[in-house]
Amino acid sequence: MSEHGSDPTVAPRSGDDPRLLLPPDEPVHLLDPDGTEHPDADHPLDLRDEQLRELYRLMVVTRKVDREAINLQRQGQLGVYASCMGQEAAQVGSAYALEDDDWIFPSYRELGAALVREVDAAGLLHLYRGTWLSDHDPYAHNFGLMSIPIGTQALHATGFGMGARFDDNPIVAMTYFGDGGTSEGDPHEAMTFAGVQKAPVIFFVQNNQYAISVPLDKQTAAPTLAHKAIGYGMPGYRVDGNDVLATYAVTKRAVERARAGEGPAFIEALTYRMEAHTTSDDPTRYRTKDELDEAAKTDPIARMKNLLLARGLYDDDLEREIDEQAQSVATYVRDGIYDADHGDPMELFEHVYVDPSGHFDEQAAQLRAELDGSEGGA
Amino acid sequence: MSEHGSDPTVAPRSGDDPRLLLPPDEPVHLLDPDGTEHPDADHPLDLRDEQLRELYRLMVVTRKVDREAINLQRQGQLGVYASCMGQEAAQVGSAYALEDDDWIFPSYRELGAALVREVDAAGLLHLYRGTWLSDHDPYAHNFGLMSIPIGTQALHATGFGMGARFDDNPIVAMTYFGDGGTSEGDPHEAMTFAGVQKAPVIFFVQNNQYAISVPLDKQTAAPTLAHKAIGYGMPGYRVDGNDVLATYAVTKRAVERARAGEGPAFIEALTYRMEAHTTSDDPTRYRTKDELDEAAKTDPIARMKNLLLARGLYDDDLEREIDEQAQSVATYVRDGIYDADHGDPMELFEHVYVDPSGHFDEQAAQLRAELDGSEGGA
Amino acid sequence: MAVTLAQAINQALKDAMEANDRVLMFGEDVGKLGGVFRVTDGLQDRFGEQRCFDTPLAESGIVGTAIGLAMYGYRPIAEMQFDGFTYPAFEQIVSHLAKMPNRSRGTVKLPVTIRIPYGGGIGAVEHHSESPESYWAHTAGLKVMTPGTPEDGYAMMRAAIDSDDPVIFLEPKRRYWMKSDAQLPVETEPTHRSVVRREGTDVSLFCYGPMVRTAMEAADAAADEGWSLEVVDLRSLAPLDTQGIVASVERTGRAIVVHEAASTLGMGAEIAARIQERAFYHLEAPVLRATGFDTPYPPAKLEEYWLPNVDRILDLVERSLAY
Amino acid sequence: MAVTLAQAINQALKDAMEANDRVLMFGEDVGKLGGVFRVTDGLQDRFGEQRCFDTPLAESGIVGTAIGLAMYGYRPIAEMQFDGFTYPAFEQIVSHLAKMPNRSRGTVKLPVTIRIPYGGGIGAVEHHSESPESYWAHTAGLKVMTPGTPEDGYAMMRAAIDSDDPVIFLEPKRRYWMKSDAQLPVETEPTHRSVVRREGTDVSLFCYGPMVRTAMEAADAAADEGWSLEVVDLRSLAPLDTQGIVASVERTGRAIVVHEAASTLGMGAEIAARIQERAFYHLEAPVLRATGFDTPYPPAKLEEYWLPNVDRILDLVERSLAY
Ligand SMILES: Cc1ncc(C[n+]2csc(CCOP(=O)(O)OP(=O)(O)O)c2C)c(N)n1
Ligand SMILES: Cc1ncc(C[n+]2csc(CCOP(=O)(O)OP(=O)(O)O)c2C)c(N)n1
Ligand SMILES: [Mg+2]
Ligand SMILES: [Mg+2]
Repeated sequence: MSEHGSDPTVAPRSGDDPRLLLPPDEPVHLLDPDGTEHPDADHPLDLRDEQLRELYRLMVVTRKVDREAINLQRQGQLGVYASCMGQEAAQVGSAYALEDDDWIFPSYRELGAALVREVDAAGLLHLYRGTWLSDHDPYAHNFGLMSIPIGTQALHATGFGMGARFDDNPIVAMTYFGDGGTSEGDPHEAMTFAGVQKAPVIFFVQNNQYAISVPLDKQTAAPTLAHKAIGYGMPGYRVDGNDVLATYAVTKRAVERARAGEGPAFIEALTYRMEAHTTSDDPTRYRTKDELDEAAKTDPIARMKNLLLARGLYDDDLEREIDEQAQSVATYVRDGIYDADHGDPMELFEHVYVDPSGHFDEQAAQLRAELDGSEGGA
Repeated sequence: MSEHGSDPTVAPRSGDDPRLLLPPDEPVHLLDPDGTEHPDADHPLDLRDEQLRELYRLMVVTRKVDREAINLQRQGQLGVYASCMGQEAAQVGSAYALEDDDWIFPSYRELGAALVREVDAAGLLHLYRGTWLSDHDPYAHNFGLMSIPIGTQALHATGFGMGARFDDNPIVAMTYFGDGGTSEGDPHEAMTFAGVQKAPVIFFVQNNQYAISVPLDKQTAAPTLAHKAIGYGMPGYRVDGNDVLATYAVTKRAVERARAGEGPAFIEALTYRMEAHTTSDDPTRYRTKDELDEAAKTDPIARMKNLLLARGLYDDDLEREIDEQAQSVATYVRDGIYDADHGDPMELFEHVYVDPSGHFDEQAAQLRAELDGSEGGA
Repeated sequence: MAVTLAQAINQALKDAMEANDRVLMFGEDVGKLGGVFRVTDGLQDRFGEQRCFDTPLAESGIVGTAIGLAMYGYRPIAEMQFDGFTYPAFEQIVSHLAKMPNRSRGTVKLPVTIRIPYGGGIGAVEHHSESPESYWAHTAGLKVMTPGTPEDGYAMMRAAIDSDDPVIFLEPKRRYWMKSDAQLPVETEPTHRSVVRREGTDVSLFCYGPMVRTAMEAADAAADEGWSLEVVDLRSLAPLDTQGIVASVERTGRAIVVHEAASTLGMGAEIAARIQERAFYHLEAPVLRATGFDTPYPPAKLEEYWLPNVDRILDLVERSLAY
Repeated sequence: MAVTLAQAINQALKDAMEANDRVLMFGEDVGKLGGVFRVTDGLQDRFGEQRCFDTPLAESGIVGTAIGLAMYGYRPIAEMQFDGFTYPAFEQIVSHLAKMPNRSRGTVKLPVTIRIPYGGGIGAVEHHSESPESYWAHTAGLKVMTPGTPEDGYAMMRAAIDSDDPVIFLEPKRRYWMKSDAQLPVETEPTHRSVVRREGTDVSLFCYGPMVRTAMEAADAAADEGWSLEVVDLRSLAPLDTQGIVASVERTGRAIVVHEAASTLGMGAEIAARIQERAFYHLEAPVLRATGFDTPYPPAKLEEYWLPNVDRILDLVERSLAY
């Protein structure tokens, strides 16, 4: 090779070996299904005993509420519901790694992350009930609106993270999307912007192996999803998504890095969607019972319980306490949803504009008249 | 690490080391500015003497026609023009690596590639004249319409390549886009589809360092553009784009690989846009004369001439012959464009639908009447 | 044997793929799953993974590769999973699918059919109930069709696939389960013609897609009031059958347009504009519009208040007759 | 001292950024280059790279990050380089920018301004001359404004930035060099009100953006024929000033809408529909439309035949008066 000097056709490389941005050969894994721990010097655990119990508790409550939501749908109380069963460790571990001031920009499946942030779960489910299009205040818990158009929320997280950086505000924005979501243009653009702006954004992908019926190998030919990160100049991490210790530890590291001004990161959490895509879906058309049985062996909750048992942190009292709490949240949700009021149709005109400038006067009058008419008729 | 068995959360890796998809540390470079050759066992040159002369000739003609187009614009004959000056080696070398049956899906800057395919250059420039929105038959030379919306053509190439694969038709589709284009969602989606479908598509990026005024480091934080390829499971190549031997050799290898059914590839050719973005642009606002002078030293044409001289393939006869040919193509273009007819306004209604089903009867009658009226008035 | 709209479209896809091996069907979940509405059910089994396949989750990619496949020589049918998820493909549809044939001076033909289940009334979450037809009908270069009956579901889908022009094929999802005892294959009117589904003398109701049935119900209810409504199913939204529309208004002197899409710049705007331009002296009352409101599509529990229904139509009939 | 429309907008951006340090300006080439039309000239120098910056080449990214920045608390102004390049951002605009405030039940406000140079008449290549206003005006949740004078360029831009609602701000690029001797800063009518630019008695001309000047020229030319035209500059396309429109028609009894966008489902359709709905008995002639044709925007050498001009308007005036 000749010496190119300042030849612009041979762009300079940054000092660090870019290969450092590639994911490790094996996903980070700190906990076996039987509860055996695998300490990892790169991912030291800073969790106290109560926190380990807390992670477990959050996963159990998540599953309980998730199950309740499925029941509510079966009883006609929700129009549809997208279960996160099997993905509790991915969501709880990652969300738990954030500080309260940090923000989350979720998709439609992040019940677990929402519960970590103490978002009102009944409010959240109103989206699926159709009471309103969302029903929680994102600013109360720094938890964005659930986003249905795939991958679009990644850009909102990126803009938010840019804003924080502009303000020297040491917060981090984390966005969740799925394996399928990595194919859309928006996450691509989001990672491009975040990379250039060194924005404190964590792109957390729950690779649950399917986008509705489409398996990962029809979604991408990438060696792993985490191999996408290098194309944006950010590190790509890979983690056993059913291992709550690992998802916590890997996220924590990425979050601290981002908070320190070192820019965004991409995390691929390998997990499995144990339920149908949504309650409207029929997964028997595209996956086998064997596959499901196999996946069930890696259950994130059982695994964490084994750890607690092994560490002597689990006993009947804890079990009872957690069960009661899970039941009470589930009941709260059930009460909040069951036969909940449909709301006032006139609200349709209320939030479209801050300043409607009279825009809706006629249409609102029309609806008012229709409502009066049908009341009159009734 | 524990043994995971068939744990779905630890997806199997393909046999080959994915790092093989990363670009080499240095771009492939076979020819110094002074004409010194650097043979490379991975990129053996299969070019005969006439072919070396041909590559040179094509670059010279390209530059001449390009210059003519700029003149035509200055004389008010073209509305605008996007010069490819400085990028001749990237375009000519890559297009020359294709077979006649292969297809090209260009952006708006690919005069050099068009001339390799013997597309009528005057026809091509009618786009910039505004005579019609394009004016060459893509099927006559397997050269798609120039595409102005950035990156969109990458999907057309991908669909085309998929079609060829479905048909077991051993052709390859190559698409050109720019460094800026890599930020758009469409090339991302195109590479995703091409990877999954193992479609015979070459994504050829001319990294000319700028997207209008925006330099590469504001476009992406990727170590290099070629590092994006691994995220789609395709190899990312990097080549000195001002070295026509290297762009030829690298493209040739990627094309043969694709033709053999091994799937798509991404090529980043490092080059420099010597002219303004278009004739409407004022590059003095965003780049220095020094930078330009520096870039001029890597001129692709001078370099190839030095090679021909060194190999004893260049003499006055050749120079004269090539100059004459370049002049004759330029004159042809000039004659084809200068004061060319504006065409018949009624054509506006002709190609919108194959079967307009009477849709335009009224509006066509209106325009006809307006035309008659203004003729009458004149 | 009764056939639903979804089955009729499914049969049309099958028959078209049988008739011409250049016809491809692809999109998200159209393969093994057979589509979220099962409209592509059985196609992958019958025609293999190459002719009916699942794509990555990327709508611009779906439409963009459809264009490339069409340039290559295929006749692609691409499914957008729901109305609200066509927007990522907007640039490919508007800047290329609609314009490339014209741009190429006719050398490039794009016989692409984009299937879009559309409209509300199924209690779905946000983005799953939109009526984006104005976006397409305003865009020169596209044909926009929407069947209101199972018969048209079959015949218009065959015509769309056979068309050398790009077609946006809007499937009224809340009518997928609407039944008919049509014998397939069936032929119907040319796709660019509207059809009078019920003759009447007092007011013309112009409708399409999901609202055809609603308009028919309104006409039934109106008959009880002694009003005779003519129901015109537009079928093609681009081009619009101006002649058929005007002819009906010339008969009745009054017109109401019914659609789910928001009122402002909905099809009703264009139809009203055309009617008053061409039948000014025939109009005894202004053309009125029974439509969705100018607000985002509402949550499921409120959609019944937002969507036009028999009552909203009859209110307008009364208003029209009062002129 | 004369000020052009481009300078007036530039000054509005400067003053707004001066007045409120939460205002950001970003897009492709808006920094060092000052935008391809120099509308953002000097902003980066004055306010630094953080408040006026170049983005990667990705329009969905630009709008999507603008939404995130607004959620964070900024007031972003995002530039789309040309009309025809807004389409990649369609999903972010239609599914989020327009709908998120409503979706959030009012808790999320999105004070985002999307600046779009639009329209034809500058001899540009394809995609650089489009008039996409119908797409936005049909989409509930967006405000759509377009200035027809340098004064409004300044005052409406300030209002757009101050608005807590998302605004699509359409800049008539062929009028960027139009001059006025306005003293900036200047205040004009509230943005949602139309303005009568010239009073008249025979026919109302409704216009906006680039066509305001054309309509004024048509009114001049009509005066020579003895026709008195009233020119109404709509200024806001969403919401539309229905009251102002109807009031003018009540005065003149005749109306013509002028715009560059294609006729079908252009603003003319909605305006015609509203006028005949609300001023049925005042109309002495149908509302007519002087617009672009229902074809893709033409090549530069043919655009003069496609675009509405004084002659096309006068033809329609004559037709209207013949009723
Ligand atoms: C833009 C867009 N296209 C299509 C859909 C329909 N859709 C809803 S969920 C889904 C699959 C998503 O898969 P993935 O990203 O892996 O997330 P997961 O559901 O597995 O959590 C699809 C196609 C959508 N919501 N948005
Ligand atoms: C979708 C879209 N957005 C914006 C533009 C305006 N534009 C034309 S060329 C250009 C820069 C392109 O840069 P690059 O991809 O590097 O290609 P180059 O011009 O350097 O060849 C821009 C922003 C466009 N044509 N299309
Ligand atoms: Mg998934
Ligand atoms: Mg470039």
